[in-house]
Amino acid sequence: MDTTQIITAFLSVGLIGAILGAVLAYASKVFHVEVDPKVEKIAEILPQANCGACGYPGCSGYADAVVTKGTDITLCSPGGQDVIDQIASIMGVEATAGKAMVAYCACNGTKENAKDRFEYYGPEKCSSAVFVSGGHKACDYGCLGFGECVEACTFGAMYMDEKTGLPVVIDEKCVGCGACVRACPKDVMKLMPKDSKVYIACNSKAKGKEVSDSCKVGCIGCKICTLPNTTPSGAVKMEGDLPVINYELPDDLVAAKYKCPKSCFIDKGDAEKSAEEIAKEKADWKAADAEKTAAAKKAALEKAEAAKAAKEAGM
Amino acid sequence: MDKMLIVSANPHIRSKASVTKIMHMVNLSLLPALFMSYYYFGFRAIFLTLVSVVSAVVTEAAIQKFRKVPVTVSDGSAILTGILLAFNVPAYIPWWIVMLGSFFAIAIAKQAFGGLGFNIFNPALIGRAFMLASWPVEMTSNKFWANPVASFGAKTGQTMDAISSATPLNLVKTALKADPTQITCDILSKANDAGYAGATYWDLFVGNVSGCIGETSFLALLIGVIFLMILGLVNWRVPFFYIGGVFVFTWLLGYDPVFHILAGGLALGAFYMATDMVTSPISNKGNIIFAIGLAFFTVAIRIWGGYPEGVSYSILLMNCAVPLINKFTVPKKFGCVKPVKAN
Amino acid sequence: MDFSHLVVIAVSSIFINNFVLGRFLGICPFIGVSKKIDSALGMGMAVIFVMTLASVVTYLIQTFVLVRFELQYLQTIAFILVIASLVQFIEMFMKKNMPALYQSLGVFLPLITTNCAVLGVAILNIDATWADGSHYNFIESTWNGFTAGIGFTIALLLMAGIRERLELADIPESMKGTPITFISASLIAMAFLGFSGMSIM
Amino acid sequence: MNKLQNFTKGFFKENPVLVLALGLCPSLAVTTSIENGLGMGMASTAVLVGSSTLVSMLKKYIPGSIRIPIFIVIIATFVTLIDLTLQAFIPSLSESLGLFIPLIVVNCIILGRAEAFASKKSVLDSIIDAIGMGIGFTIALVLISAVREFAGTGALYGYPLFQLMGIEGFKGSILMILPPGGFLTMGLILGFMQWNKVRKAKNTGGK
Amino acid sequence: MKYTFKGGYHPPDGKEFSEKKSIEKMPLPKTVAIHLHQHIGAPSKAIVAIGDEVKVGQPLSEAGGFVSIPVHASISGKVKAIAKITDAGGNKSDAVIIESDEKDEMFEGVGIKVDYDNFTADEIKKKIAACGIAGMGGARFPTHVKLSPPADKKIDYIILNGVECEPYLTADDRLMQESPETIIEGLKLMMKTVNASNGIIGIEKNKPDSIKIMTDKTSSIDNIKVIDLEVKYPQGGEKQLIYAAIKKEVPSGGLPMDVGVVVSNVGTANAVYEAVALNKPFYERVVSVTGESIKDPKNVLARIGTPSSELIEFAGGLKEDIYKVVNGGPMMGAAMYEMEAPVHKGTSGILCLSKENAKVFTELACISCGKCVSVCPLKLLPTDIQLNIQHGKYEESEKLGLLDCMLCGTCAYVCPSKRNLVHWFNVGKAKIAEMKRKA
Repeated sequence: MDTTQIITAFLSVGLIGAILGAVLAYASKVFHVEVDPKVEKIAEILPQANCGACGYPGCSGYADAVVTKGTDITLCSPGGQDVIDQIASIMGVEATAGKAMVAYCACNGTKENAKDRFEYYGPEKCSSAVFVSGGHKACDYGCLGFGECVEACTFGAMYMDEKTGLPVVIDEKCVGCGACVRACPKDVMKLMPKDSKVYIACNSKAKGKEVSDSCKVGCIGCKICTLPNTTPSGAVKMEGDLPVINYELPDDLVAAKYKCPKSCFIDKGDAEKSAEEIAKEKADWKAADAEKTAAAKKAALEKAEAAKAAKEAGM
Repeated sequence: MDKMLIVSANPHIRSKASVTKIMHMVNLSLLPALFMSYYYFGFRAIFLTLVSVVSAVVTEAAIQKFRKVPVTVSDGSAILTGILLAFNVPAYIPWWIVMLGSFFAIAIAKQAFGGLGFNIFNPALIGRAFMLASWPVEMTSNKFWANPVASFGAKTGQTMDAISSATPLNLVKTALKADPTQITCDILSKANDAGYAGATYWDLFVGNVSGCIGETSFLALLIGVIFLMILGLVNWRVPFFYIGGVFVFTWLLGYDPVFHILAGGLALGAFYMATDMVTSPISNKGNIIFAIGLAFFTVAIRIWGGYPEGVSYSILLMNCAVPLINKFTVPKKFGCVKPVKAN
Repeated sequence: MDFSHLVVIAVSSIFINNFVLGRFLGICPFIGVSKKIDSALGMGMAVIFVMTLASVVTYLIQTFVLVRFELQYLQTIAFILVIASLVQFIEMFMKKNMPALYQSLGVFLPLITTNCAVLGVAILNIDATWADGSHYNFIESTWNGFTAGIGFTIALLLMAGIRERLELADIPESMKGTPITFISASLIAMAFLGFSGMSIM
Repeated sequence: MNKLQNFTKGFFKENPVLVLALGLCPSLAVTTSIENGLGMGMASTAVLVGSSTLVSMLKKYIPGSIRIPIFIVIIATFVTLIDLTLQAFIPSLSESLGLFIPLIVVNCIILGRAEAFASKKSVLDSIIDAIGMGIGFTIALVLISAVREFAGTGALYGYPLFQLMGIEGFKGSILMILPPGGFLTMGLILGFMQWNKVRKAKNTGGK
Repeated sequence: MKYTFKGGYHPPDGKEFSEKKSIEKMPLPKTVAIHLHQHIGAPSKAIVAIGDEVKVGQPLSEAGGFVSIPVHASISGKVKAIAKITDAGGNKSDAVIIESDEKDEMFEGVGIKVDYDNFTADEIKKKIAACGIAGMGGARFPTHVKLSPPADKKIDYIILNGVECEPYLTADDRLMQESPETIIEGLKLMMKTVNASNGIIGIEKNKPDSIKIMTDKTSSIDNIKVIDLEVKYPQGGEKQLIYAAIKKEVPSGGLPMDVGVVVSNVGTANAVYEAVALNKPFYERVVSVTGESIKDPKNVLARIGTPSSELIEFAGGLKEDIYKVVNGGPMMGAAMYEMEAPVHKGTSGILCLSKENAKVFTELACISCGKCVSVCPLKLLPTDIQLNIQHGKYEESEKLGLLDCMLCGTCAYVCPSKRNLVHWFNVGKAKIAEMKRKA
């Protein structure tokens, strides 16, 4: 290979490059169009492979879609997690720092506990089932058990318990996004703080008689849980015929849990304990409570007697 | 009431039609053709059909078991795929090829897409295309093509070499390549000279020619499809426009249209494959476009293509286009007229 | 100028050796931009446009620069440079002067820079020979670029139609998304095998 | 991320073909036999390593606005080098890979790594990343071509296994080495990987 | 000339159970539950209190807006409660519960003949509204609203719907045979109200007796004609009936008045006559109690609010094989799980079906046979719409015309895959409505 050839090669490629470069540089000035700076920033971050894996026309197309149409930011597979994080920081869509929440199922109407009012036939989806006479469960507020919430969960944090026919939330995986809450046509799924343990597993706003007709474990609105000696902090309040826990107020709710005649208060801690342990705890608590009540009664009695005595004395 | 009532959305009564019934009726309507294949090609035809059906059914059941979805082999659709696939192979092809073809048809073309109703392509034809591309020698060479045995007595003791023959279309193709100016009628007589004795239109019509085991008898397939039409299970537009289209195109190009209609797999394709409900368009207009496309590609492949027969490929090609056809032939809604101005 | 050559080129590029289904060129956009019929159509049009233009430009570069200075070994570099710049230039030009066209067609342009079908057609134009050993002339090259683009568009549209329908199917969990797309592509390619060995001469 | 992870991530976790779905054209077109797949993988790896190194070295001097054309020129240069080398030393491979050697230029993997990694990280990291990704690409190609060669011809790397085992009469399916076979193999491999993923997710999830 | 529309299907009609049975009067029920919301539009507001004594025909509520009508006491007695009671659709809503005093005393003025010849259109409409007349074909749209088209819409035709294309039901058939005069008078009144020049009575050919009687009775009237329609479901759909009668398509999303037509049920015409001429509010209607699982199928004149179970008892009770009880016809009626659900203004039948006829099926995948497309009276693509809804693509389904769908159920009837098309359409319609509310 002689030098002239090298020089020709060098020159021609250089010349082509230079001409094209100059034209492009000029064109970028002449044909400049204003775009959202966010789009440009995201386009900068994207790998510029223009592979089309995201389904959009090239990296800038995807950047545009993210900014203007709010497309999912996780579609860039060549970029990987780095890119997703960076886009997230530009778009400011990171999970807002608040109190960590988890979802729970506010219904304990298992196949055993809750009655059906008819046999339902149709698409096996909750949102479909509510269209024929409001669902097959005798309770108008209970879980229908087709698991649309489980389908809605994108984090794999829920599954259907085949035995009970109710959804179960895996607390460690749940991020509290509320997708299941929105998916449930009966508003059975609700959110509670991650660090709290006790929740109310009933959603029925119906009157006591109706509830006990349709479900073994439905809240009958007896209001025991709201009494001051059950929850002195006042953390449980009645809203209509259903008690609601105010998680802001400190209370272990143990008394409510044991006093509820329908066992509507569910303690997540119990899941890890054996049946004997739970029974023992309950017995212990009952004994302690009985003692306490007895003492209180005694005190009240004494007080009454003292009052009586004082009264008598005053007479 | 002690008994719980049933509640579901309206309507509360349903017609007696069912997918299972439809499929079994179609299977039933294929019996004449199966009988003719037995008559012409001997027990081997029945054997291959059985291999194909069993393979299809077992594959479907196994995959559904694996997917943990209800096993629906009893709906007869796998049986239908098996029969149609077997009808598309020459009589002396090794049986394991048919088995693999049937497996491929069900596994890839049907179950991978979610099973009956979701397949884009006709499974039996995908099976055939798979076999044809994979083992072209076995599928097309003269060695495996059988002349019709034509009598019950002769069905045993035949050896492969003694009965091998090329299909009429194959002969025509070979002859055409040698001398492209010939038109088909002449070639047919030439083909007769080349050991394809005495094939008349009548032979082609009843199926007394060599070919794939189920495709040769136009008559038997016609009986079957008329049965289906009486039951209202087949849309007459597809076969009519398909065959009509082939007639027109071949006639325009200067070939023998009657020969092209009677020969090859056109009857099987037009009556059974192209009318497959799942893989054909929904609307009537769509079906007509579909059928004309089929005719065009069939004739194009037969005349210019590398394969002697274009029916199966043209159906697969038009299968690809069905979603597009459906998209652009949405029927006009009732009431989508210009609003009548009140005076 | 032989008219039958043009027919042969068209049939070959569209059906027999379809760029996507027969030659494996432009698979990335074929898989990426085939989710919706609308965007598939836009992409297809853009590809037709760029392929035709790239065929023209690369043919000129090849004849008047590379062959003249005996620099054929620089083909790859020169072609990709020219194509990349061309696409970028058109994109900018369209964005400014034809915003409507840009919205429907231009947005797909960046995706085409790295579409191997474009570079592929440019190289094929140079490499391809007729039976008598002669190469494609200018018009044949341009026509080949145009019809190859049409072939690409047809494949893309068929795929998009099928994928829109598959959206409504109960595809097995493990097949959903890319796997079933490839299998569909495989079956379409199988149907296109029907054209193999086709000769219209 | 340490250097070892950086090196091995491309093998399976972020395999460019099987996970990221990049560089599909060569993975389907040339994988008719293991020999071709291996050759293509190595050629691409060489280009990837060369261009990544150069890009990483020059990253400070490349103006941001015209970086893409410059990357392309760099890549194209290496591709031309490889092309000429193959033509000179392994003409048979060059022949069978044909058009797809120059088309390495537009392989999304190479440009993608140049832009996403090499233009930001140090030279050493870039080389490690490039080699890792290249090996991942080669693994994918060899895997696909092994499946296709075996199913298509009954042979592996040219050794006719069936005949060696004494099984006659069974022939491979030629379809597998035709274009549909390429798509099919890719679809089935991806499907298998997805199935595995779903299965794993189910096992770790649930209870 | 054949009077019919394109599409549709004729399911076995099962009318033989009750078509020969003349209308019988029900004995008075002990208690009735009268829902305040028995029509399309705003619910009515109760004007009685617990403990009030009410008489037959006494208004229990007042209209809650223009598109609203009052309800009236159907028996005399005492208001026992105003509570949420399960209605025929299975939902709980407010109802006035009246305990009978078994005297059946009329409210003052009710049932007394008035001379209505000189009534103006507005007076007639007011009367109709006050008497709580709603469409008796099942849709229950307040009749006075139908008869009040905007000033720019000229109404040329009143079409009376005597088609009764729903299988099993025979209430309209019997009514036409037993009181044709009142129906015709009612039609005349309606024509007068909207100043329509023509009246058409459409009857399906499978009711030859009704056709004969109505033809005879109208032979002397120039501008009223009776037409015999092909037997095909849903011939009684408003738009289909109009197309069959005058070959005009009601525009998509439009109303019959857009083509200058008002369609009304024959029962409604009868009720209009009774309201205007006899000052009789809507407190009773003809109900077919039929089906193969009822011992003695009947057509009965029942008071609104009577529990369905009493109607069933009156018709001899249920057979052992009872599987499904439907309020309305088998194609569009609502299945009930509780037989106490009261008769409402749209209850044209109480249908008791056996398992053999009302069998439920597992849904299979659509095989694109196109049956649903060919029978759809609105020429929609039921299968595509349904698949789009199932996969959450509600916008797509709307584009395909989901909102035009009238849920007639013909598609689901013929579907060989037994897909629950109508059920999905309900889901889709609700989702679209929800999306529109949010937007």
